[in-house]
Amino acid sequence: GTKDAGSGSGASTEGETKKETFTIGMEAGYPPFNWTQKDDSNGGVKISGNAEYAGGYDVEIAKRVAESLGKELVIVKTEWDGLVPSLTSGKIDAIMAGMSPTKKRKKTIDFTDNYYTSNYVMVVKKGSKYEKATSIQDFSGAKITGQLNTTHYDVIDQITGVKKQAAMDNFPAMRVALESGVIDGYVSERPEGISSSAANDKFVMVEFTDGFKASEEDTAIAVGIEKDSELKDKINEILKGISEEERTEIMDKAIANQPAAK
Amino acid sequence: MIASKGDRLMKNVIEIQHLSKSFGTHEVLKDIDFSVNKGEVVCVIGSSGSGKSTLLRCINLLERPSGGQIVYQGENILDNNHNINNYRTKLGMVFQSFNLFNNLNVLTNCIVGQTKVLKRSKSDAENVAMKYLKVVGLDRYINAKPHQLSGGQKQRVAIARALSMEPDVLLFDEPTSALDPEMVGEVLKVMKELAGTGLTMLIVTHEMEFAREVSDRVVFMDKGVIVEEGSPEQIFNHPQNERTKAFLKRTFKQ
Amino acid sequence: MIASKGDRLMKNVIEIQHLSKSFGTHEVLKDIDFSVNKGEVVCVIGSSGSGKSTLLRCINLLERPSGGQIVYQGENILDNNHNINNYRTKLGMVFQSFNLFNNLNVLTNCIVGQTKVLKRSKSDAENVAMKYLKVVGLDRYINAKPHQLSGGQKQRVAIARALSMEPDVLLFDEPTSALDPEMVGEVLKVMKELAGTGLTMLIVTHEMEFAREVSDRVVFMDKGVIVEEGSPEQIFNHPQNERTKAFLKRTFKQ
Amino acid sequence: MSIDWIISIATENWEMFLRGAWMTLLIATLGTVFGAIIGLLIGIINTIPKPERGLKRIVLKLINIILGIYVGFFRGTPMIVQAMVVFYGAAQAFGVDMDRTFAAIFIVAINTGAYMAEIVRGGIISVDKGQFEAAQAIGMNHWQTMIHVVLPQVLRNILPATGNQFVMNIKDTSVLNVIGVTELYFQTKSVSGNNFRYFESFFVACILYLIMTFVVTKILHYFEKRLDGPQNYQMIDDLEQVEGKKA
Amino acid sequence: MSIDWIISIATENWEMFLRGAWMTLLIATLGTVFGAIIGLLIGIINTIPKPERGLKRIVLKLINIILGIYVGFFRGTPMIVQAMVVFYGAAQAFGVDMDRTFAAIFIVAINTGAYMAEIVRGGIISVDKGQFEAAQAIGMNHWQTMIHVVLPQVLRNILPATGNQFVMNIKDTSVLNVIGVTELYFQTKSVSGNNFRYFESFFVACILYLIMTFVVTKILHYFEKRLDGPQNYQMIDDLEQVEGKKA
Ligand SMILES: Nc1ncnc2c1ncn2[C@@H]1O[C@H](COP(=O)(O)OP(=O)(O)OP(=O)(O)O)[C@@H](O)[C@H]1O
Ligand SMILES: Nc1ncnc2c1ncn2[C@@H]1O[C@H](COP(=O)(O)OP(=O)(O)OP(=O)(O)O)[C@@H](O)[C@H]1O
Ligand SMILES: [Mg+2]
Ligand SMILES: [Mg+2]
Repeated sequence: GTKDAGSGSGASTEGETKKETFTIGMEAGYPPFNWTQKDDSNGGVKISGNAEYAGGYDVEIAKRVAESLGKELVIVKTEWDGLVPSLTSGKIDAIMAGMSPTKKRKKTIDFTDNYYTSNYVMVVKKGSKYEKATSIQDFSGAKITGQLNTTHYDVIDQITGVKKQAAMDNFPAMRVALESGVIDGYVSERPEGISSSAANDKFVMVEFTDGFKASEEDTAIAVGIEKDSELKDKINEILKGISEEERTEIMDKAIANQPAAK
Repeated sequence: MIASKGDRLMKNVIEIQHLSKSFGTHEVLKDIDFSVNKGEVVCVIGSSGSGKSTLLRCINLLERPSGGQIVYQGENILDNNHNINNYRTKLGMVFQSFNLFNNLNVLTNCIVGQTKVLKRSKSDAENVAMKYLKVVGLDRYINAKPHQLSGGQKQRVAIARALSMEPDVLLFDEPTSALDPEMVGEVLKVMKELAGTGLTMLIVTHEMEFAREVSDRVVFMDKGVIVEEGSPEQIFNHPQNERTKAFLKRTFKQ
Repeated sequence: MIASKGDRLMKNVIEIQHLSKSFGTHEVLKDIDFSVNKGEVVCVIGSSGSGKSTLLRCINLLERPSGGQIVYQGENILDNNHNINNYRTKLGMVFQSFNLFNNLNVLTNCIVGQTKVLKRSKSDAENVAMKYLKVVGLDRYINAKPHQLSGGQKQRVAIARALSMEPDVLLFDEPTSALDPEMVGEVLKVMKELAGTGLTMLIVTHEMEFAREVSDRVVFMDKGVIVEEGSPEQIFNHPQNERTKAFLKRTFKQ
Repeated sequence: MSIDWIISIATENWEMFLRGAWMTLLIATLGTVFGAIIGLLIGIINTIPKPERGLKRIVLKLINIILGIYVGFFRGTPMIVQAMVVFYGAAQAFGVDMDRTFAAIFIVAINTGAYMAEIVRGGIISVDKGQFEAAQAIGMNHWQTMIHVVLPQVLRNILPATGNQFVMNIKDTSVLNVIGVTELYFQTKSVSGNNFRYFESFFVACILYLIMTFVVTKILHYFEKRLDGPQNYQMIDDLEQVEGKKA
Repeated sequence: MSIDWIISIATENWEMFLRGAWMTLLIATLGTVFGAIIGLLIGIINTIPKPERGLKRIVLKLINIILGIYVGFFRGTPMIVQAMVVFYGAAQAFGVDMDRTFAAIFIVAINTGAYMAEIVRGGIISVDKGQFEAAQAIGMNHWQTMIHVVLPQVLRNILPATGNQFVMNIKDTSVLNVIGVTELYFQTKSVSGNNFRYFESFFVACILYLIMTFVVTKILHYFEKRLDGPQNYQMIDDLEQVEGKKA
């Protein structure tokens, strides 16, 4: 944290006449957490400096946070790798992009309490011998990968005898790899698994009875904020006000509303 | 030394009939009839733009003639099924701008055509090349690259390169006009020597003194036609045509 | 028409003292003393590599002399605080290879120096340019680009360009040696006319006939030194030095 | 890959694609133009003749070294890293809040400038030495020589290489999405992330890339032809007709 | 950004960085070499003189059109998309399971080939027409003319542009991580993903990139100088000494 005081987006320092802003960064390309859409249907929010709108679970939660903060929500669409630099350089106030509050990340930035907890699943090809797997050890000998710089990729090591493939940059690339048969499956989280298998009838999601061991911080999702930000307590307070049922409801709606579901 | 080469049955080395060439709508050569006899030295003179270079370039097919025939050993080599590259080895060409292969040294310049086109062995080719490099007086410069030579030396190498292919006829297109006055002499000297050995030569030149001295026949061209031809004595001392007279008047005094 | 220009106090337009020039260890000019008088036409002759071009290029500082002085209007222009560009406008240069500005048409070639360097108005510059283009007989070609002209025309434009700057002295470095024989005449004709108008000219040339005809003084150079100078009559008919004699013998017959 | 999908993706998302393409074209065009200007300036500065001694020589040497480092650095490192450093680094270190589009154009321009500097250097070398000498001989200084004589000729020579650079810029802007510029590549990723149809979405994008590069190439070829003038030289008879304009 | 971090990142991860740099260099080098060969071949084919009519003309025209499409397509679309299509497309359509490194080199080579084809075309144009004519005049066919006379000269001319391409390839391999090649950029991302020290990790990577591009540039400059031979022409006196070797 090398940032001087006066955090907040550039616009917020303008003056009192204008409503203060709460600027968040996301990829807007990771449904059902966040995606890009053409209009403001289903509660979409305009993307800053852009003619499109963002929708999804992250956006819904962000709207609630911004409202309670009494600020105007601004969404900046940025590549995954640009999110942390955006935050540390003060371009955005928070990351809400389906990001897990891992230990490594906590070295550089702070996280609020979780606003969603999911569990790991495996996405495989329909009709493959892995479709009926119940234990992660059923994937012994399989070619498996996960997204670069995520815990998805790290947990693969828990499968003994797995043929761990190079990590991949993003989900579209992994889906292409899976469909083409270059890999046998990729590690994902439940919401993405549901979306993928719903959108592409060649995919099925495998849920485990004997699953990956992971601490909560690796499967949960939290708001990333700058170190020692006064936002932390405020946002935590707001997140407390969103019940587990409400979260599930928002997620179900997001899954139903995502562009590919149409 | 070259006169002793193979036995040719034809008196005409090449015969050109009704040759014409147009660039777009511009007719540069008009119905040219012309032949070169064995052992003959023919000089072509004429003002700039009269088509001398184009005639030479048509003869070895660097330009495709628009009409007419080029008969070599009884065959029209403009027929489609003729092997052009084989025909070209029979004609050596010396260009105004030397056109030595920039990437090759003097010796290799004289060898590459022999080994790659005539399929001679490397050692045969080297012997032939050295022989002709001696003729032009450059056998000591075999390792030099073209850019290290003076203009006169370059042109002498170009002559040796052409001779190394042991062609039936040597074509020269203003071989001295890109040279400094002092270097003109050395190239003309080599050419005179060659003319004396009975080699067949067709020379486009602006050096009237030289033309008078070496040629068996002089051809005067103007605006794409052969206006007059004859012995040097006829052309230079007793020109018949008005255009020839005008041209000679212009070039012999400034 | 040019002779009527400004009043010069000095008899010597430029005076060169102890000029020397080396490229690396190669000494090309050795202790040259030399001057050009107002209205004089001086021809420099000598064999290839004797340093004629280098002398000319040193005079207008295209090459930086290694030693000696160049005195213009009483001042040594090799002093560091001298405005070289201003001095250069006093010397017009005509190159062997023309060096017309390829991107500009004939008229603009003659104007650009006037407007940008001499800061003349565009209309003044146009009038001056047209005047000298008429002198060289090319006032009808003002819209042509250099690549559309023949060599002789290019060189005449180059002369007009140099004249347009109305310099004190015109330097020529073998202005005809890149030209076809037919075009040599037209350029030499223009130069003869200029010599007749009282213009100061310093000409490096291989055209001995021309040198004999136009020059007030002939300078013979060899191996970086001025071997002999004098009237054309002295140099061509009664050369004193052995080297001069050898050179003249070589060039007057081939 | 199916045609139906391609058509439905194109019709449903055409606005996103076109806006992305527009942003790509904007950044690539301005970046190339400014980059070319930077390259030309460096070319002029690099060729200033150095006196044999004195302060001016030292200053010029120093400037050349700095420019050399600039060229080496920006040619030698990935643009994506440059983008991160410039955009986020400037904000972090100096609190500068750059406009994203401006930052993108800026980065493409300095990157292109580094490449163009080399291209211009080659172009200047290829101009006949006689052109410089003739300009000097009539008293032009370095700046005048460059502006009136050399650079117009260099511009013609480097047009093909500049075209290559332009085409590359159209494609390379894709790395700028790390600073949140939504150009064509990023938009396509969003579309494919939404519809889970990678190949079909990128097929549409490729068509747009091809159209852009094709059009740019054609425009530049047209300019080349125009600058070359008529290929066959005019006959003297024709040339004499120009006299009508003057005299 | 702090020096301590940079040092600790470099010392802790040097093996990852070096493996990445090695992979980058391997792909860029082989890709450039094969790309240059492709470019030269296309250059030869493109300049085969077309007869005025007949089947050969049609065949040549057709080949040229196909090559034109190849060049246009690969110059006109992002390499990242090409990589996806080639690697995953081949697996999906034909069940081919390509080696990742092989695929990467293959993609860089065909991409570079498309650029090099244009560069070679320019290089061939810049060879003096007299060289072709002299070769033809001694009876060489197109292939012989190209191999023995023209291409050796083209190679010298296009060396600078090829160097540019090489340097670009070193950087552009970064997009190949979509097919799982672990080159330098990908390794750096992994490192920075672990420690979340983005700037410091990339600083280390930039040093490696700069070293690689610097070394490549220097090597190519050395080759250029060697091919040029001595800059000052040799005096006749010196030249005569060569006689010792022969005669
Ligand atoms: N490639 C070409 N395209 C169009 N016209 C051409 C071409 N080559 C030559 N010409 C024209 O053909 C005519 C004859 O040219 P050629 O070079 O044969 O003349 P030349 O007699 O050799 O003249 P010179 O003594 O100047 O070499 C000229 O008018 C020239 O303009
Ligand atoms: N840039 C240079 N580097 C090295 N040597 C040079 C250079 N320019 C000229 N020389 C040498 O200087 C000597 C004189 O050259 P210069 O061009 O002045 O001769 P010249 O009398 O003009 O000859 P020519 O009649 O061939 O033009 C030559 O030996 C040449 O090798
Ligand atoms: Mg000719
Ligand atoms: Mg000279």
